[in-house]
Amino acid sequence: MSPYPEATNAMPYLIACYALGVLSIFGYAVWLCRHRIQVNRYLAAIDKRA
Amino acid sequence: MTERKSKFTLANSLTVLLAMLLGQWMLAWLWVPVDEAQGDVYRVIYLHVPAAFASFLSAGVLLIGSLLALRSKDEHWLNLSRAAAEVGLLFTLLTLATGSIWGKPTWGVWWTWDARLTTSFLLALMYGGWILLFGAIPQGPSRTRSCSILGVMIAADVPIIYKSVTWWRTLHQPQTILRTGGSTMDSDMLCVLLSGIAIMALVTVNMILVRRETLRLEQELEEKSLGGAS
Amino acid sequence: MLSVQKISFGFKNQKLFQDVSFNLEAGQLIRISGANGSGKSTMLGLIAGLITGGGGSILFAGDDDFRQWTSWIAPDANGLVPTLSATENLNFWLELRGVKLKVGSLQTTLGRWGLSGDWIQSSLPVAKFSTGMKRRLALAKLELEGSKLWLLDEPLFGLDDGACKQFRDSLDRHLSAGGASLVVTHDDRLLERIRHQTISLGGTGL
Amino acid sequence: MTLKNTARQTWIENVRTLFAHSLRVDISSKERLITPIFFALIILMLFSFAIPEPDVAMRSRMMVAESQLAIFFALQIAFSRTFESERIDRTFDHLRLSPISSSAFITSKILHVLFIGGGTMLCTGILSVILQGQNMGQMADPVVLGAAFLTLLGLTGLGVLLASITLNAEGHQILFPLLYFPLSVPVLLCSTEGLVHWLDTYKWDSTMRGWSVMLIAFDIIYLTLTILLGTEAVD
Repeated sequence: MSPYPEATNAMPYLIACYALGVLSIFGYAVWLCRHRIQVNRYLAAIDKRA
Repeated sequence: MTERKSKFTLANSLTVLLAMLLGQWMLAWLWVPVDEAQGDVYRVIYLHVPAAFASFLSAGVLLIGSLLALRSKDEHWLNLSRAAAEVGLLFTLLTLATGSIWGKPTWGVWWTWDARLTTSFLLALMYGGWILLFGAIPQGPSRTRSCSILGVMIAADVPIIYKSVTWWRTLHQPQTILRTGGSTMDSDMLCVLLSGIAIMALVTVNMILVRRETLRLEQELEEKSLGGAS
Repeated sequence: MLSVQKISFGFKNQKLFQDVSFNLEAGQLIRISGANGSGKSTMLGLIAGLITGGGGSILFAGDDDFRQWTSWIAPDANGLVPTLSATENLNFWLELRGVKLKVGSLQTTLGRWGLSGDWIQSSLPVAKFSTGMKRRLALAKLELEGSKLWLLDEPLFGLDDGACKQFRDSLDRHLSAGGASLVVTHDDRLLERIRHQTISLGGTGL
Repeated sequence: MTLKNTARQTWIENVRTLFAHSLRVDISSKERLITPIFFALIILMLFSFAIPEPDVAMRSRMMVAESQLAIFFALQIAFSRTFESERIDRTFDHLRLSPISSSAFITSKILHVLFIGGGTMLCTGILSVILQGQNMGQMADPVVLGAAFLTLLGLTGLGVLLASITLNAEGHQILFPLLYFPLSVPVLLCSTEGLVHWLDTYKWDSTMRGWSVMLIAFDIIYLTLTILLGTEAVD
């Protein structure tokens, strides 16, 4: 399994990986927080009405 | 009234942890020396291995949640399992994606039945299956029981899969050149990698807890709105 | 034999019944009445243990498994395997309860319940039975099991007058032999002449 | 009509009655017995049409792969229908109210599926040998039979447990295979690799020992899990 010639200029793959990493982890975190705030807002609305 | 104060710090700590994660990645890119065999591409290690570790960690949390739910027959533990399955799925898919993208330059092919990739692939299927089962059974004691049992089965199956797949792979392919966490890595590479795994673990657990909490709030919301509506 | 204290049950928001208590002793018959959907079957299911999650406590006398001396009739189903014959079905359920029958007593009981004839009893698959015949088979099974406590949910479902009278005699014999029974029925014909208490749930109960 | 405390069946009697009953149900409705076998044979036919006569080196691998696949899918059908008879006419509720122990019920289900699985495996094995033009001796080889039985044991443990879990899930026909495939990969892997290695070399060497140990470990884990968790699921 000798390393392939194009291993040296593999920068695009590396960037792709990390971009994917940032997108998924941070994206999920952002969605999670926004979702939590939204649910809290609904709860507050219902509490006010009850 | 849900005590709003403590929730906020949980979410806050998530942002702190994510900042640390970013810092760790900066280190991985700039400070750590280039690997002589693979050149720059090996730096994916600092994302691929922690993500894989996170997916196995979520399987552990899923096991804990399932066992507690089975023993105490209390539905709230199911939220923990549900959160663990979701976060686990996210990290397993991430591991798969980075693994195959990394495979392209090093092995010249998008997918090989490498032991770790196959295990992650199966783990992703199992997480997906678990979430589907969670959705397929209406809320109630039978759902808690069934999902917890499946949770235990998945957690029991992970080591078996890993063992058999690694055994199968080593028979057909000499140990791949990825020196992941092996002692052959020089010290600063290793310490960055280990710190990366530690931070990723914290991020995972934090995400699971926040996700569990949103699930609990959603349940509360449903009960209250239903209660109010009738 | 059975004591029920303050049981209550309700789905997410609407309450079906609240704090119902009663005791059931040997020789006693209690009827649960009420309009459709007032929770009669749910209460029986709760007492039998099929439904969990309600409030209150349900105590069965004796420390052994109460299922050994309790029999149950479902409102709309009889737990019969369609492809097997009447005797095969009965033998299975009786064997499960460890009931050893004298030779021929199965055939005579089936005969009394209008399922006589060798062909009907041991070769005709139950799928070809009418609902009335299936119900009579279930009631014959109830009699053969000889349990002390009968939990009956709409036992008359699908029965004609003759069979109703037959069932009433069987229930009478059961009570006089020291058995007890909890019956859910909205049909008053059944219990006219048998001394019984009534628990009415919401709706237009007695 | 004397009212007495009905004697309680011992655990073994429970299992025997339930097992005999489920067999009788299957024999009475021929269809349930025939479908898995019929399905396995179709797959074998398909394979032999689709793939031309493999050369000698590939032959043993092909034969194992074909029969493994056929048995795997046929068992999957048998598993997802294990609790079918309980669904008709609320038999399950009636069972819950009769004095039987749930572990006896689960054990009888396992025995029942083992019986059907064994039958399917036998037919598939014989036909795949004929189709492959191998000599019959290969089938009677103790190692092959042993591996087949161990695989069957592992898959049955897993299948019955999954069937009990998805008992009241909607669309369980689709959900079941989805959960079943990833979890059963280790068994398939071990048995296929082991069998192929054996058919190639006929030597009981370290790799064979490794595979069989793995297979046995999987069987033990999943059978205990099934008995343990199965009773939980049935309650």
